[in-house]
Amino acid sequence: MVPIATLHYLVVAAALFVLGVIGVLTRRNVVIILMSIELILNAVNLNLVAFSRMWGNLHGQVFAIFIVVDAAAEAAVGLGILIAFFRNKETINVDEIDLLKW
Amino acid sequence: MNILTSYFGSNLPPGNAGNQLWALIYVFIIFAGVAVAVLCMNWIERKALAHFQIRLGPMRVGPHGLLQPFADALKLMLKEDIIPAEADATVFWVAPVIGLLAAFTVYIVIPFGPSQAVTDMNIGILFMLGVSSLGVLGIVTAGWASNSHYPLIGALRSSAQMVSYEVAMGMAIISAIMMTSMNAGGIGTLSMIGIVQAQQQQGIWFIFKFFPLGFIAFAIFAIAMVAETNRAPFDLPEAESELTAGFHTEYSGLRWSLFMLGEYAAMIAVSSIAVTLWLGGWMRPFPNLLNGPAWEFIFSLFPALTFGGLALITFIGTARMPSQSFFRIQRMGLGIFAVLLGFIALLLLLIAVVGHSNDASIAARFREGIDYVYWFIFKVAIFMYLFIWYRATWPRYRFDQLMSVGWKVMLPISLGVLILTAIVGVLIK
Amino acid sequence: MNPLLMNPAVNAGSAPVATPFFFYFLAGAAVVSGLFVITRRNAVHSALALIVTLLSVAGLYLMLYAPFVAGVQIIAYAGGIMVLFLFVIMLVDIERVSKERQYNRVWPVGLLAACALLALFVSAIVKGRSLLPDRMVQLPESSNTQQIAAALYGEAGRVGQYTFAFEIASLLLLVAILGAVIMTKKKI
Amino acid sequence: MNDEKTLDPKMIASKPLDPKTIAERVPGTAGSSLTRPNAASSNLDLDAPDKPYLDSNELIINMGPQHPATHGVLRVILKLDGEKVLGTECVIGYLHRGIEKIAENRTYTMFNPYVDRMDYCAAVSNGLGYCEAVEKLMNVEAPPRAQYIRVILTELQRIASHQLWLGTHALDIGAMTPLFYTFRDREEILKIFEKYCGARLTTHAFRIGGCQYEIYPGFEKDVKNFLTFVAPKIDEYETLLTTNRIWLERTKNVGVISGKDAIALGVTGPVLRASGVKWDIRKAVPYANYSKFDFEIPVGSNGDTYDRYLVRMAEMRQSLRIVEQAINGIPEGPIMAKVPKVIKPPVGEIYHSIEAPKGELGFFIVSDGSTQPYRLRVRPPSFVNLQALDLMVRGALVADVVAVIGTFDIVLGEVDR
Repeated sequence: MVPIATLHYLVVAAALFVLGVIGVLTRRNVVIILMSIELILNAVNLNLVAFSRMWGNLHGQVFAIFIVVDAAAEAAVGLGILIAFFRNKETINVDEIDLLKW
Repeated sequence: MNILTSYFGSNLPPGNAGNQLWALIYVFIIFAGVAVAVLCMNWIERKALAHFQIRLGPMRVGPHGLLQPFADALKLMLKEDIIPAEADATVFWVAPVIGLLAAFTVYIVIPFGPSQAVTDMNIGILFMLGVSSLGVLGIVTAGWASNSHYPLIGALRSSAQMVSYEVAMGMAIISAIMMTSMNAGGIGTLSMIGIVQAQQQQGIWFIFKFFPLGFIAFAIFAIAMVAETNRAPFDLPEAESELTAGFHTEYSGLRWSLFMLGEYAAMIAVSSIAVTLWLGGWMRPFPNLLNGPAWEFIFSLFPALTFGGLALITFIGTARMPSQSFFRIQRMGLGIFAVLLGFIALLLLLIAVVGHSNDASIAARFREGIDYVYWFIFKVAIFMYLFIWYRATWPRYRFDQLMSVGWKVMLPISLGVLILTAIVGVLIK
Repeated sequence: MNPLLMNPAVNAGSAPVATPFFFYFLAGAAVVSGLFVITRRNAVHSALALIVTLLSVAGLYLMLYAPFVAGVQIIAYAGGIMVLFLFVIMLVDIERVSKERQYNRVWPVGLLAACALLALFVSAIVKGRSLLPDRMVQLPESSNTQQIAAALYGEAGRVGQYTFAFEIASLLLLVAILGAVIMTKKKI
Repeated sequence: MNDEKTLDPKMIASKPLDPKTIAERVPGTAGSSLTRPNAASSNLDLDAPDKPYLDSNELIINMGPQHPATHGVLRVILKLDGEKVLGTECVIGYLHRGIEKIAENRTYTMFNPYVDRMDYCAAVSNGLGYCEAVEKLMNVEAPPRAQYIRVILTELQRIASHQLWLGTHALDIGAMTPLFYTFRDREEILKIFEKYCGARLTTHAFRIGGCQYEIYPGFEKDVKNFLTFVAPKIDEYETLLTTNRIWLERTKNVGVISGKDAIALGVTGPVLRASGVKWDIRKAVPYANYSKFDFEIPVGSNGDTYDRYLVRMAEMRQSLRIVEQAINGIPEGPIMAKVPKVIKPPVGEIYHSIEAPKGELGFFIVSDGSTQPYRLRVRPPSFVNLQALDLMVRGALVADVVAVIGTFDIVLGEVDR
């Protein structure tokens, strides 16, 4: 069996990234789109940690932690917008969000 | 054979020593142990609560209701497992499993002794916090999947409560972790075993460290952990008088018992965190003050004495059973139980004595291990009793009061303690 | 989670834990549940699938000797962000949404674009695989947390490399909290 | 407070009526000239279209009829904004047995046991109210000895009822333990009842015209023993709760009702007294020899749940005082007045009310001269007090609803009859 190396992690990360992109581009439900963004961020994190292992330093891991922080901020703001939007338009479908004001 | 005995020569938990067989054995021991502990806890809670409330509690199933937990378990297993028609069956099914898994997974890093743990993770306490915070997912999904108002409100209450008390809890934990860096090396640790060893090296339990800072942090944790496990007086999610049964209103049978199992397992887990962080983990009382072989020997008699005491109580109970022939089998059962306890006590006594006389023998290692595990469990048991005591004594908080206690009292205090600990630590260094 | 997986082999030189089996298991779980995330009708199911993905990825981090990142992943992602997601899903009316059309009108275009991206990744990986070493560097796992702390906060009196960025990140979180509160509250 | 004056004892009229006008006068409540404002009626708009969750955050949930905290089968429809109560609507009648209608088809004697089934937590008090009403209608008076026995048993019943209330109320608020303490001590009262008349719960202790049974030998000793037994127990309850921090937080300023509102809504009993209105029928319109006993009316000031708790605790102590005086001064003599075998009260109507543990328990009896009441109307304290629920819980939290329902001390058997 091939020893597991950076390449394998890159493949997994690529798969997750593409899944996330598909979710963002095709779904209507804003909640699921936000979740797909989390998938993308996770794929990136996985890459960063794998490269950190490859190079033998910790910069990748530190960046991964920053991305987690960013994901938390993004989720909070995104869901806040979602709630504000749902309160006014009673929908969470992204293709009905077609006005810049309400 | 080598792999079987290899563990005894190691000073590391099996997980760290790369000893996978023993790690697996430990997992099984701990799972079985926690399950048994939950059964015992069930019986003790009912009995102790009953005696708080001037009644007898279970008396019918087995002598003094000793078999009641087994009867309950059997009943719950045989009970019809209802899934409401409008419920989301998959999520409904998954929710208790999430809670149970989260509650049991944390036991991997709980150190019953310096080598009596499944593994010693570098991020031990972080892992525990993280995994136990997953329990909230089980509750939220259970409440949502039931598709009913009461469970939903219960779930929302519960998750809000757990999330808000986790903050204060985390702050208290951090102040304890900062204390671990007060040793010669100046490097702290997140490892559960490392935390206890830090207390050992510094010669003080963290509850007494920087008095009263350590004590305040401990108190905050002790309060937050009650809220975290949804026990009285913070049992609003399950507030029977308000929300019937909270998030598990719609659950019955085995699935309900999974929730109960998870709740009790979580109680033991958080008590273990408190013991590890502030009460010296596996260390016996006064390891520095009362040291020397004589004290060592005296303290190593405690396990035997405990079991001996239990055996004595059971014997007295046997003697006091009514003498009608109706009770003959119960009497015999209780007598056998007493003999069993006495036998365990004798065995422990033997190990203690032999281990004392010969430091190199395998009995000495056993004695050590038994001591560690005994003191750890003893301290956890105190917390478990406190949980029962709280429940018998206090009324329930209201939701807004709970939240204001969490955010306006506990959080500022824990932040203050954290900052003060840091300042004092730097100054002393 | 399998406890054996946590076997961190503190003593360098002991058997490697990054066994192929665990890798394939976790990777498979991550990708399959990732697929569930984007295909489920019901947002709660999606969220649960995402939790499985996140935990699998945390397992992969552990295999990469990044236990602290794994811990942060579990505590912040699975324990924090996902609870937030579930809360919001429960607040909005998903009953109705799950009965509606799930994909937007231009989904073929989106899929095509994603496929193009996939092709790009594949070509990049195929072309660049010779650049990647077969063996991975053994990171000191037991001091991982301390090293990350040193990078974030600095050590021995020196400011760390990422201290400033870390403070900025905390500011970002503060802004996000305020933003979320302001947007969600009906009247302040 | 001059609210006291608005309640004039003379309002409780007892003038015989012309039989012809009886039929016209039958429907409607008697005894009070208070105009009850309609504001208290619920304005829950249950038929309003369901708005999306987030805009309004309104959630309508059913509390009951199968709910552990509604003391039986009360159903409260709660309109919630998150945890905040926007309004309530009580749905009652799940325990309706048509007791008032049954009365019209039973003789006066036969109906006597039925009243025990109304407030089954205070059956003796119900019996006293009914018997005294019929006696008043017939213009007979129970002999003094019977009166004393009645007072003793009724006051014991008041203690028992308050103990039951305390236990369940504390349980609602989450304190499990007081329930068992109160039940332990209530048991002693029930034992006395059992020894006296053979029944513990639905005692049917009194008869029209007096008492059926002479007190059993050792009754006085039992009662005196009980008095010395229970006084420290009441202190025990108070140690458990009165200064308990959580108890204070849960009850202080919860379910506040002002004296004016309470009078306007017809609230009586401890709930009224906790709002600062000194109104106790035992003092205001003394019946059954109560004028001979020396006791005080405990009054609260804030009208919140904590005051109601204190008032009831004080009432238990006052009841002990009354029982002590009565048991020491119990006269010799007959226990039954001269009452015909077949009870045929003269034509007329009567309203007689007593201070039941829960409030003013009134019986309005219209007699057409036959052996059966033409119409019997009960003014149940729980039912009337329940009106104030909406006022008291509006703007409070769900947990407060439970506390407030508990503080009313309602018994659904009495609400629904």
